[in-house]
Amino acid sequence: MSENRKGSILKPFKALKFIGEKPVTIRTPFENRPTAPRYRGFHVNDQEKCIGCGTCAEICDNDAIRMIEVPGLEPKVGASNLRPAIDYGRCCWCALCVDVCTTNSLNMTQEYTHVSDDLDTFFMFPDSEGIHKVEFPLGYQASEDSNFLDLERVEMEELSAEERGDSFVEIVKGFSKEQAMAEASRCVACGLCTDTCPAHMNIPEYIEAIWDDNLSEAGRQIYKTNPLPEVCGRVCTHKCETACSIGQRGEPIAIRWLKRYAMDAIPADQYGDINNLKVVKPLGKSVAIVGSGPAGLSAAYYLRLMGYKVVMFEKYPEPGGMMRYGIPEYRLPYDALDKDINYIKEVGVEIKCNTTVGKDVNFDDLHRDFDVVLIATGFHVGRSTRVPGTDHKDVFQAIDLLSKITKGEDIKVDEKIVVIGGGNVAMDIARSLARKQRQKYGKVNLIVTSLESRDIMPADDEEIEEATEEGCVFYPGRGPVEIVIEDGKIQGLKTNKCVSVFDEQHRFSPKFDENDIKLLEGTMVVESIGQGPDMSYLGDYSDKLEMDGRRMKVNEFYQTSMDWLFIAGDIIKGPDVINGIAVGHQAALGIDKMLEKKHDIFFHSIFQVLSKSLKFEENCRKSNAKFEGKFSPVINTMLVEMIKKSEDLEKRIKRLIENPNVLIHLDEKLKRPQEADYFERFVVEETVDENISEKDFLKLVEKKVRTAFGLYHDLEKLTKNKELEFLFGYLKDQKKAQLERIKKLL
Amino acid sequence: MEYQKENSIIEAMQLEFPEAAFTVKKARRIEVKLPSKRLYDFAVRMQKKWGFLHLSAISCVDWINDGEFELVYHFWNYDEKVLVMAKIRIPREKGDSHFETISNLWQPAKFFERDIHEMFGIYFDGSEDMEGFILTDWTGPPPMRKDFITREYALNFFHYREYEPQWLKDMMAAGEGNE
Amino acid sequence: MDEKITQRSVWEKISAKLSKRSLWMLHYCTGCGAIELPPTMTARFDMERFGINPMVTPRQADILLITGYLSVKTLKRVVLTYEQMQAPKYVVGFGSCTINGGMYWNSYSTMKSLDRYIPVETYIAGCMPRPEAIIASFNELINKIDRGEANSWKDYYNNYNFYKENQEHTFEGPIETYNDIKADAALFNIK
Amino acid sequence: MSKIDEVRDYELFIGPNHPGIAGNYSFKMKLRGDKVLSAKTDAGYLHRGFEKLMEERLFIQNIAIVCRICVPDPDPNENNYARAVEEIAGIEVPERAHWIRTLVLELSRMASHLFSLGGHAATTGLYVLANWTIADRDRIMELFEELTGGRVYHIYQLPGGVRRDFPDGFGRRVLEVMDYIESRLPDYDDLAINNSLFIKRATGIGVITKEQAISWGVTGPNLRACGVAADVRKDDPYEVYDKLDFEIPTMTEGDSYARMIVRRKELVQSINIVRQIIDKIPSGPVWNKIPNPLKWKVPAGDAYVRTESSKGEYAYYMVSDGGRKPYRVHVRGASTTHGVHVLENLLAGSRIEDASQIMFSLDACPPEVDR
Repeated sequence: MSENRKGSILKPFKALKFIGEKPVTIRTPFENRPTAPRYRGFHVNDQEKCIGCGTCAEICDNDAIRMIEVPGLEPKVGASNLRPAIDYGRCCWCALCVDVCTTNSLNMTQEYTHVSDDLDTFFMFPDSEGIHKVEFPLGYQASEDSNFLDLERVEMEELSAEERGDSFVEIVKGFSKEQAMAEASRCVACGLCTDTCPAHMNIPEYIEAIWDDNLSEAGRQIYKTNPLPEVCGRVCTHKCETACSIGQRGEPIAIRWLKRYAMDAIPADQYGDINNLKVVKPLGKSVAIVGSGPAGLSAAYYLRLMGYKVVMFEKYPEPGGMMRYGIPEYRLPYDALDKDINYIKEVGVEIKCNTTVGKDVNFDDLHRDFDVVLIATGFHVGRSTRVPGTDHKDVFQAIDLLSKITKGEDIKVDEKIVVIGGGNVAMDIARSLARKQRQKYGKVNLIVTSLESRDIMPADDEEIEEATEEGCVFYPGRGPVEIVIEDGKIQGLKTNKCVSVFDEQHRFSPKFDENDIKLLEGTMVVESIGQGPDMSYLGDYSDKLEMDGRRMKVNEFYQTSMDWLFIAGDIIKGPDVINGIAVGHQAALGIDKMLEKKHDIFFHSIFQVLSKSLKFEENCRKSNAKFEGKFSPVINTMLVEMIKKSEDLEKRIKRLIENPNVLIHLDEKLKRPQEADYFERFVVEETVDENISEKDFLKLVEKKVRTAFGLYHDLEKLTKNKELEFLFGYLKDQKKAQLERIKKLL
Repeated sequence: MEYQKENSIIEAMQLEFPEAAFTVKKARRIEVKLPSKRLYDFAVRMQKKWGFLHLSAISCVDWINDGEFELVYHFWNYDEKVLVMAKIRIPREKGDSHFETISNLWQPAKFFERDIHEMFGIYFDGSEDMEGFILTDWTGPPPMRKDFITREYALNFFHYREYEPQWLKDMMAAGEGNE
Repeated sequence: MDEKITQRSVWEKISAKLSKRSLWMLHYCTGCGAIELPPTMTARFDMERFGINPMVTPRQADILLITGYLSVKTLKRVVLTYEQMQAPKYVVGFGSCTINGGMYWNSYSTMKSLDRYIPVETYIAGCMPRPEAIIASFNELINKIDRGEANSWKDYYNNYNFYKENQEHTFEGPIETYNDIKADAALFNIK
Repeated sequence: MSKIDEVRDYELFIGPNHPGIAGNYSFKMKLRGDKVLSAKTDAGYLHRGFEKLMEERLFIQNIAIVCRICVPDPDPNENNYARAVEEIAGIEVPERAHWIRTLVLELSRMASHLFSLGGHAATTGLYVLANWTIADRDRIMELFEELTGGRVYHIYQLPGGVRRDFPDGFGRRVLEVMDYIESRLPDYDDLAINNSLFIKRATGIGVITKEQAISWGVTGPNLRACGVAADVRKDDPYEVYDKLDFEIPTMTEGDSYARMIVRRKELVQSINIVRQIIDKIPSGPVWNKIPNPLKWKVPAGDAYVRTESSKGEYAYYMVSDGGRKPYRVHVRGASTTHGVHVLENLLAGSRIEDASQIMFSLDACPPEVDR
C-alpha cells in the first residue's frame, strides 16, 4: 500500500493474470449443494420417539411450532397424542427446539430449498422422511453436552440403613429451600404428569409456584384436586414421575418430594387463607360417609366446600383408615396425616370415631337421615393362602399386625419370621417387623417370599431395596405349599419354585415346579397376599344392588344402581391413596350434580370460563367494535356469537356468579375418564380468582385455545374440526337434546 | 488495593460531588448515582476536568413500578481507560417527562436524546432536534414504555395467516375415517 | 390468481421466451435478507448468467425482491415502488417474514403477511434463504414466465380494492401513489 | 442570497434504496449546484423494535434475535448479549469457549471488512474488487456454516459459552482460508487500493480531524484513521484479547482513503490473530451449562458491555430485574454516531458526486441506527 498515495495506473492490469485461472463460479447453483455436516436446515421429527410433550413449542421464540392433535394416536402414560407442526412463515432456524427436545426426536436436516407460490405448503408436519419426502443427511442434531435440560435429580437425603434400622422415625428428611427450587427449576411444564395422575393434579402450576418461591400459590394449586397433600407427598405411588418427559433421557422430576416440601413449608393455620375459603352458605342437603380413608376424606372435603352437611362414621378410634392403620410411621408419620385431617375437620366435616356402621349405627338409619350415603370402607380383611397349617395360632394377617402396631399394642415378634407376599403391604409389614426384631433381639432374621419373581413384584423398587438394606432376605418366585408344624410349633414354610404367575391371557394362574422344594425356617408366619372388603354392614341392600362381576355396577360418578348410594375407594377402584382421592372427588361431583339438578356440569364449565369475563361482556354491550379489538380472532368471534345467540345468557351468567358455589369452583377435569381428552382441557377452567386482570385472563384463555385446538384457526374453519362441533352445536341452538348429546360424549 | 486506578478517580470526583454514591462495579467500570439536578455540572466536569471525552451512550430504563425513568450516561476516558456510568432518576409523567440536554457538550447526545424522546417520551429541553427520526410513521404511544404491550398491539392490528395445508386435511379426513 | 393459465397468442409465447432470459431485478433491498444478494449477484453464484441483473430504477425493473421483513415505513415505499414498476412485474418474497411475520411476529412496526399488500409471485423458505435457494426461485420464476403462469401482477388490477383497503388499514389512511392504476390496467385490457 | 444563487439552490431526496450505504437510509439534502449545503438523515426503514421484542422473550430465546440487529457483522451482538448476561448472573465461561468466541469475532470482522472494502470500491465504479472480496468472503461464510450451522446468522454464542465445539479438522481448514485470503490481499492492492484513479477519488474526501472525531463520538476504524489509536480490544479487553499480540493500525489523514487503508491493515491483523488462536487454543468444555432455560432467572443487576465490531464501538446496556426476561436492553450500535450526525457534518460542504463515497467509507450500518 502506498503511504505516499501515488499509486499507479498500470497496477490494475496485473489482474489479467487471472484469465487462465479456473473461475470461482459454482456450475449448478440450484441443485441442492451439500452443506456443512452441522447445517440448520428443515426439521425432521421421529414420530415414534416423540412424546408430544410440547417443550419445543414452549421454547420457540417465534411461536412457530404448534402442537397438532394427530387422530389415531392414543395418549398413553408419558406421551400425548400431539405432535409438533412447524410454520416456516415464522421459524428462524435457531435450533433451540432441537437442543431442548426431551427425547432427541427433533433434528434438522441439510435440506434448505423450498420455493413455492402456495403459502399453505410453508406449514409443515415434520416426520422421519423429511419435508419433501426426499432423503437428506441429518444436519444440526441434539448432542449430549449441549442440550438445555438438566437431567440429574437433586438427591433427597435419607437416614442410612443403620440409623433407621430400629426406629420408626421418618426416613426421608425432606428438601431444603435451595434443593426444592433447584429441583423445581428442572421442570419444563409439559403437563404429561397431569394427564397421568389419577387426580389430574395441577403439577406444573405448583412446581412453577415453588420455583417462584410463592408457596401459598403452590398450596392453592395442590388443594384444587387433592385435599390430602401431606399424605400424598410421602406415600403416593407417583405415576406422574413415570410419565415425566425429563425422565425420558434423565431422572424424572421428584414431583412427590416437591409436593411434600411445599406443604411442609405452609403452617397448618394458613391452610384456610391460602384457599381463600369464604363461609359457605349451607345448601340444606346432607351426606353420610362410611369410612374415613383417603376416598371418604376427599369426598367429604369437596362436598363440604359445595355447602353440604357431611357426617363421617369411622370404626377405628382415629380417622385415616388404611393411611393410619395400614402404612407404618416411618413412611407416613401421624402428625403429617393429622395436619391434613385437622384441616378437613376445620372446613366443617364432622367425624364420628369408634362408631361402626352395622353395629352402633345401622345402615337403614343412614339412608333415612341423610339425602346421600357414600360408602368408602376400603380393604381391611386380609386374605389367606389357605395352605395347610394357616389356622395355627402363630400365623397372622399383615393388616391386623400393622393396625396393632399403630395402636401401640405389643405383638408377637419371634427371632425368625417368614412373610408371604410381594406387594407394598408385604414390604411394610416386613420392615416393621425387622425394626421390632432389631429392637427386641438386636438383629434381624426375616424372610420375604412371593409368587412373583423379583422384576414383576408389585412393590415399588425403592421399597424392596430399602427392605434388603434393613436386613430382610428375599426369596422371590416361590409358591407356599405347607406350613411345617412339629409338636405344636411352626418350623418353617415349605415352598416350591413358581414357574409362571400369569397365563397367556394375563390371568392369575400360577404354575409350580413340584420337585424344587425349599424349606424357609421361621417360627412365625405372616400372610400379606392381598386384602378384601367387609361389606357386611350393607345387610339386605347388597342383593338389591346390581353387580358387575365381583364389583358393584356404577356410572362415571361412582353412583350405584340405587341413586342415593355412592361408592368410593379401594372397594370400587384403584390400589393406592391417590386413586382413592380421585374417586372421592369424582363421587363428590356426582353427588353435587344429582342433588343440585340445576348445576349442569358442562353448561356450567363453559360459563365458568366466560363468566369470569363478565367485565368484558359489559364492554361488548357498550360497543361491539371495541370488544372485537380486544381479543384474538378465535376468542372474540366465539364470545360475540354467544352473546348474540342466547338472550337469557346474561341472566344465567348473573345467577351463576351470585351462586356462592361458583366462587369455590371445582375442577371438572376429574369427571372425564382416565385419558386426557384434549378438547376438555380448553372448556374446563380451573379456579380463576376474581382479581385476575383482564390481560392475564385473556392470555390464559388464549394459551389454552391454542394448545387445545393446535392450529390458530378462526371460528368458521374450526366448526369442521371433529372435537369442536358439539361446542358450536351448542352455540347454534340451545335445545335440551343438544345437551344430552354433549353429556354422552363426556 | 485492588481497583487502585478506579478508586483514585472516585476520590477526585467525590470531593466535588459529596452527595453522589460511587461504587466500583468491576475493573474499568465505575457506577455513580447522583441527583438529577447535579447531572449537568457532573457532565461538564467529566468533559472539561477529568478527561472523559467520549460519551459512549445515554440509556433509559422505564421503572414503571417506581413511577420513574432512569437515565444512564456512559462516559469513557481514552487515557485512563475507565467507563463511568452516571445514573439519575426523573419522574415518569403520563405525557412528556422533561430533562435538560447535554447535546451542547457532546454531539452524540443529540442522537441518544432524540432516540429516548421517541421511544420513551422524555423531552430534552434545549436540544435542537426533537422531531421524529425513526418512528415518523408511528401513531401509537412511545413504544418502549412498559405499559405498551407490543404482542397485544400486533395481534389486534395486523392480520395473521391461517394455514390449510394438504397434510392437515388428509389427517383430519383420516381422523373422520376411523371415528 | 385463478386465471393463471390463459390462452396465449403465438406472439405472447415468443415474447415470454425472450423476456424470461432478461429479467432486471430492482436494486432495492428492503430487509435483512439483502446480505445474501451480493454473493448471488457477484462471482460465486452469479445470477447474471440467468439474465438477471440489478437495475437501479423501478421503471426499468421486472423483479421486486422483498428480502425479508417490511417495516410499515418501508412498506409505504414498497407500494410506491411496486406501482411505479412496469407490468408484467414479479414480486419474490424472501424468507419467513413475508409469509407470517417471521421473527418479528409480535413487533408493532412490521407487516406480517406480504400477500395482503402486493401480489407475490413466489416465496422462498429460509431465514434468510441461501444464494442457492434464491437462484432456485429465480429458476422457477423463469420457468413460470415461460409457461405463462406468472400472472400475479394482474391480480393487483383485478382486486385492487382488496389491496388498497389493506394498505390503508395498515397505514391508517390513504397514501398518495401518483400512479393512475386504472390507466395501467386499461393498457392490458383488464377492466 | 443573490439572484443567481437562488436559482441554483434546490432540495434533493435520496434513498431509501441504497444511496451508497449498506441498507435502507435516506437523506434530505439542500444543494447549490453540485455542492451540498446541508444534509438531514432520515432512518427508521429497518426499525423492528428489537429492544421491545427482547423484553418479551426469555433470556435464551434472545440469542436468536440478537444477531439480526447488524447484518454484515452479527457476532459482536451475540458476544455482547452473552457477556452481559454472564456479567449480571455471574456465570463462569470455560477457557476454550473464550478462545472460540474470539475466533468467531475476528472471522466476523474479516467478513465485514471484505464486504466494506468491496462496497467502498464499488461506489467509485470499481466493481471488480466487489466481485473479488464478496467471493472471498464466501469462504469465511462456509467456515461459519461448518462451525455454527448457519451462514450469516450463527446463533452460536450463548450465556455460558458457545453451543458446539469445533468439528474435526476445522482448525486446518481455517488456516487454509487464512492463507488464501492473505494471498489475495496483494491482488486487492494492485487492483484498487494502489490504483491512482481510486486514490484520487478517495483522497481528501470526508476529512475528519482528530478533535472533531473525538467530539463527534467517532469510534473504530474511522477514529483510527484520524490518528487516535483507540480500540476496545486493547483499552477494555474482553474474551482473550489480552492474551494475543496484535497492533492497532492507524493513519493520520482521516479521509475516506485513510479509512479504507485502516480497514485493509486490520484485515492483516485479524489474519494474524486467527492464526494465533488456532495454534494456542486450549482444549476443554465449551459451555458452562445454565439451568433449565424455560425457568432460568437472572438476578437483578445491570451491565454495560462493549466490543470492537468492524464498524466501531458496539455496546449493550442490559438491566435485569431478577425475572426470566431481560428488563431492558439498550443497543448502542457503532453507527449511531457514524450514520447520523457525523455523516450530516461530512456531507455538508461536500460535493454530491462524493456523497456515496463518504457514506460508504464510514461503513455505517442502518439497522444499527434503527434497531
